[in-house]
Amino acid sequence: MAVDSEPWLEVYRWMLWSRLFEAECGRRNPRWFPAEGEEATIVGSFFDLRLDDVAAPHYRGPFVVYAMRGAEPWRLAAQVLGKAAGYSKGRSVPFNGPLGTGIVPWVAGDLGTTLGVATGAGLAFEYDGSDRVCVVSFGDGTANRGDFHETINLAACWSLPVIYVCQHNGWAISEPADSYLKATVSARAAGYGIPGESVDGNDVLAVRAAVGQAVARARNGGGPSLVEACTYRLQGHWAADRASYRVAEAVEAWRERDPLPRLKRVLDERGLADASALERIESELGAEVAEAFARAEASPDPGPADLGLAST
Amino acid sequence: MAVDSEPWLEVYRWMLWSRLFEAECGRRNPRWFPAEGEEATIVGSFFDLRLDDVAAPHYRGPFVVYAMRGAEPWRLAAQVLGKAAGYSKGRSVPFNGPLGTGIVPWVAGDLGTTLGVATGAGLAFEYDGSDRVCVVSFGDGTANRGDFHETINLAACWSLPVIYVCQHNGWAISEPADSYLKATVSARAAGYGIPGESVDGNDVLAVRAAVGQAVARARNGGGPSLVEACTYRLQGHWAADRASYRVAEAVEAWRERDPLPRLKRVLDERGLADASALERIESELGAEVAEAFARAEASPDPGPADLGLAST
Amino acid sequence: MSRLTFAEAIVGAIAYEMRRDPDVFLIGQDIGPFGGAMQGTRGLYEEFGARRVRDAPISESAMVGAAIGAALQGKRPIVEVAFGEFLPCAMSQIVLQAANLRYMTADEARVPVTIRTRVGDGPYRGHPQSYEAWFTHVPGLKVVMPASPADAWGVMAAAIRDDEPVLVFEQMYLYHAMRDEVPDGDHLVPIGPARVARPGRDVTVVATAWMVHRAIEAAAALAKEGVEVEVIDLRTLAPWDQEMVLASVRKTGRLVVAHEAWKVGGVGAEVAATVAERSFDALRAPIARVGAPPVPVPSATALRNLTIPSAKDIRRAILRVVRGDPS
Amino acid sequence: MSRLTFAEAIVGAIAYEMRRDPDVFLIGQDIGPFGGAMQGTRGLYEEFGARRVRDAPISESAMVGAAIGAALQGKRPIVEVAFGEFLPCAMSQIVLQAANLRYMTADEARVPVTIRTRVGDGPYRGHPQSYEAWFTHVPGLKVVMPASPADAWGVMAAAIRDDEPVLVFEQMYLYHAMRDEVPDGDHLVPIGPARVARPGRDVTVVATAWMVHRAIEAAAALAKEGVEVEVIDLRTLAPWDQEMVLASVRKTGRLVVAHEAWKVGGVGAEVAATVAERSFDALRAPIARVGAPPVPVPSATALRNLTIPSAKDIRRAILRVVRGDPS
Ligand SMILES: Cc1ncc(C[n+]2csc(CCOP(=O)(O)OP(=O)(O)O)c2C)c(N)n1
Ligand SMILES: Cc1ncc(C[n+]2csc(CCOP(=O)(O)OP(=O)(O)O)c2C)c(N)n1
Ligand SMILES: [Mg+2]
Ligand SMILES: [Mg+2]
Repeated sequence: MAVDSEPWLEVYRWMLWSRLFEAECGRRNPRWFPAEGEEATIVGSFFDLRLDDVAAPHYRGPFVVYAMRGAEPWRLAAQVLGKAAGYSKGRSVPFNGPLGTGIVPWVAGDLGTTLGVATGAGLAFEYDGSDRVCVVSFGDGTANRGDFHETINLAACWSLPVIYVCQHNGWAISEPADSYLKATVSARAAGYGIPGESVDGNDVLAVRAAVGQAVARARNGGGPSLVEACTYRLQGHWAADRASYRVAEAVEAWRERDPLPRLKRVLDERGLADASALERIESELGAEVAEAFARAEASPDPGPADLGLAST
Repeated sequence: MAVDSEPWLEVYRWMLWSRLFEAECGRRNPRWFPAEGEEATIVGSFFDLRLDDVAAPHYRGPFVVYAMRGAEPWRLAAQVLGKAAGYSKGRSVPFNGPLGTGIVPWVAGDLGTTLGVATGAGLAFEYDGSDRVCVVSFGDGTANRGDFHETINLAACWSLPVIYVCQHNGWAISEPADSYLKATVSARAAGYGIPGESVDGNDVLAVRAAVGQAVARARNGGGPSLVEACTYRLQGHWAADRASYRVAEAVEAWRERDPLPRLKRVLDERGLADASALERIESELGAEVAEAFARAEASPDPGPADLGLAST
Repeated sequence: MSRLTFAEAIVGAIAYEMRRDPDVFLIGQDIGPFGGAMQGTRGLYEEFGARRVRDAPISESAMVGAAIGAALQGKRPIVEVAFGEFLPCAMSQIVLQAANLRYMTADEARVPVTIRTRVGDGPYRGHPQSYEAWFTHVPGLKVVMPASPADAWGVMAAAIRDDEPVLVFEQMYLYHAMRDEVPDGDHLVPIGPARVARPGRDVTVVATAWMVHRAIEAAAALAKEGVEVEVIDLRTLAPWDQEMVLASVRKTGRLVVAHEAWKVGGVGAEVAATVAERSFDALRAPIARVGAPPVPVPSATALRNLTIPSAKDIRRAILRVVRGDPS
Repeated sequence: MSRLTFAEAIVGAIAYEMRRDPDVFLIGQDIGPFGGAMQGTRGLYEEFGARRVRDAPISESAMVGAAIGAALQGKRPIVEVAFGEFLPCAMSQIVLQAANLRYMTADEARVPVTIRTRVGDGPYRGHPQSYEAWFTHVPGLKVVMPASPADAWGVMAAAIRDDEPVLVFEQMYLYHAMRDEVPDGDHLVPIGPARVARPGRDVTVVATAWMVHRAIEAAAALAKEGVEVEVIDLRTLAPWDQEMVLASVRKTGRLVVAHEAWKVGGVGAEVAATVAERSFDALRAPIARVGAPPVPVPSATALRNLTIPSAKDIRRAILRVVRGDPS
């Protein structure tokens, strides 16, 4: 695609938003699951979706997707802090988002089941003969759950407009990917008779291109696709995890490939933003994040009324 | 392999045994699931196993596998008739077999779960460092259950000596395979990094060769393989199913490829058996089957003692 | 009014609702040209075609998950899990997605999905396991189990129109066993209220599905012996009609609960425990529960028949609580 | 004797049994170098290595299925489903394979598999759902749920040596909450018998896991007010110790049941129903059940704490049945 006509600055802005917001989440909640290093995959997979499409982001790093679709940062922060202002009033896991932004919400912690629910969004679109699509992302570990197999096969048989994006970050908690995957995840596409592709998940250009192509195909009735975006989990499984089960060298090698500096270089080469502009963005976002958490911090805890005993 | 040194007459004998025994099962029990036409796949997949290996045949046509491994025909017949002499005393589904013959028993009717149990046999063998293997067969419809994916991936990751044979008969009850499979089943092997092969499931030579190769690989620590044997369900889903949902022509075309006459031709070409010898075998087996059912018929129904309320 | 079998009533309700609402469609295996297990979808494919009667691969978890996802988008899918034995294959989708979605979105999400399945003994004989008790333990799910053709139509229609996930357990013995008057047109049986299947003053028998009929059989015989049995057909297992049951027990002072599923940990335990909690003072005798013995459901007819609660078993339980007969 | 936490006792029992029997091995996720969720396998990988402490892909159904298959070949695998919330993913393997294998082979097959999982609220806070009641409904499964480090060791060891499939529910609040004397060496707590955690004459409280401790807390306070509470720690939920509970109720005439799981359809229903069936004449007051309210377990601490039965809730229930206080 013609890169310069593309909103690269906006893409950069969201990737940085995720980096800064996630950092604060981890600081405030030791059980947060940090997405540092995976921003190109996350933002690149969902940036180009229409608001009437459905987004089903993986549990690691979904906040930027909700935010891109209109979620209020301070209410997301409230979820991280277990406050009543969270979109589920403190009921759901903190990485849930507002249903109104056209997402598949996180209402449980068992990995893989959201693949089925996301596939159902595609089913509804196909049923209505609309050109809406659903993009669902999931981890390289989650790719081994039975639901991966059943749902992608169902989508293939019914030619549903669903794009399955594997956010391959090399780890499932303490287990390295080569222990639970003996081939690429994209190699599984052939078994369902659908297109499969692996891309550099730290190259947001590549991710947008691959997912964009799959989305276009789905919109035109071409059915589902499987995209494997190879990135890396720079932090531990959760904020407090020191990840002593892996060698620092590997992590450092991946830090070299940090998607943010990489995009910065592109912006620079193309003269889309100079250093001072980028600094301005960074300080703006820093302030936004700080304000979101301050406001959330000051908001009340959920109480008996939020328990919703009446509603059931 | 050098065909003439091979026990083709014995293979033929078992295929014919299956044909005749299954026919009687269907005659006596309208809910029996007939395997007519699939004998080359069934016998070819399990004929060469050692008795200390584990055999986990698909629910359609497993009796010949149990019989090859020492089950008494009349007790299998007793299962079809719901008699106490059945190996489970009438407790289990009729297509179960005797545990003592080194099988994975059928203790429930949900398809796919036996793949997990069979994989566990391979796990035990790998754990013991033995050269024993497990061959498990399953249907082309069953290949879409999550357990297919989870168990083959687990076997691949742990390099377990398990051979997964898809008994692809083109149907899942009334649904044609092209409605639930958009690629060959063997194409799924690449996604697990294991060998996958499709063979003519009505050519018992081809099935024995493909499975034999996979077994040899597994014995030598080479891990699991996926073999897709393409055959055809000549009868309805169960004996009483008139299969009005499919066109007769397709069935007739497949009758042309009936594995029994095909093997007969081979025997003839190679001069391994003349017409009269084959006739003798057929009448012997006919008598054996009749006797088995007569004895089963005369045996008692299960009673309160067989309920086993004490044992739980 | 038309005289329908249980199966015809189920299919009739689905067809009626599909005509009424274009967002209603069916997902399952062999529900198309085949007409469904035990003719449970007979004629639907011919009337509504492949778009609205969708044959799926053997993948219960994907079927249920996709139905839930479509429901979130405003559709009203009915997903058919051919037999209750396969519900475990879709367990996560049912108890962690369907049950949680509304609550975990602060009541924003609606999941108007109907999960129908066949359970129990009957002419089919396969896959008899009946796990309905599990789902009554899970907040966010509604569970219905009709005993008559009229109720089968009514609760199926109500389930399809309900904005919450509803599991419909279709007992297979009932499928073709009887014909019954079913109101024509818009026929709804609300989810929740139980039904007095036979009034009586001496003892309350709370039963489900097939056991309602066996309880009535036992009651008819006992009436000749001067024992007036009140039979309550629970119909909805979650949320169940505590008030009707408690009122009946306050009147009779005696309770028997009967279902085809295993007695231990079954729905009868919840009914008995609730009565012992909330109507204890009205109880004039021990509660008696009737259910299957603690063994997996056997396959051979001769053996299975020994495990299914009979009218005689119910009669014995009634006489135990009415006359103090020994167990 | 050594003073161990609940988690240390679980790991100690597994290590002891692995030393004792080379056929015992462990399958799970992150049970290797990571040491398991909440350090639940700490040190096992270092001592026994990758062959006997096997990190598996995220595929609970395959893990449990493979463990069952290995058990059929004479192994004694322990499969760790990290949290109870993931049991639904392996539901078919547990209820249709593990539970059925022995019965459906006319008692020929043995399935010495232990399925351990973590449930309930606690320091971890994730995946709190507790589904133990489902499995008590299924014939062919044994279910244990220890409340103390000593019992945790003992029932885990007994489960590993048992020839039937056993599910071990490890309540997470207890994991690091207390230290307790655990006998050294061969320590077994038989599966089946319950335990009188505190003797009393006025009312019987049957509790499980965490709630045993809250019941004891309530009992200690009530003792000062002259109410002597007998607290029974059920320990085994299937097959549970009916005789001990019935004997206690015959003595006290009053019953309260308490568990962390949802009250509706929970294990307490079976206990209450059985007492109302078999010890009715001894009951001098209504039965009271204490359990979680009918909502999915919420995540935020402030909210979740409102759903977990407290010592005060148990106290209120006790006074309801002892003094007839209003609910
Ligand atoms: C069904 C299920 N099994 C296990 C877990 C426990 N668990 C939580 S996160 C995680 C690792 C997931 O790995 P992956 O899918 O690669 O996502 P990542 O954490 O790497 O982003 C596991 C095993 C779970 N949540 N659900
Ligand atoms: C989990 C599960 N879903 C559905 C069924 C119902 N069912 C029984 S046989 C069958 C068809 C199986 O097709 P296939 O695996 O190809 O085996 P075949 O009957 O062709 O030999 C189905 C869907 C089942 N037994 N288990
Ligand atoms: Mg990962
Ligand atoms: Mg088939």
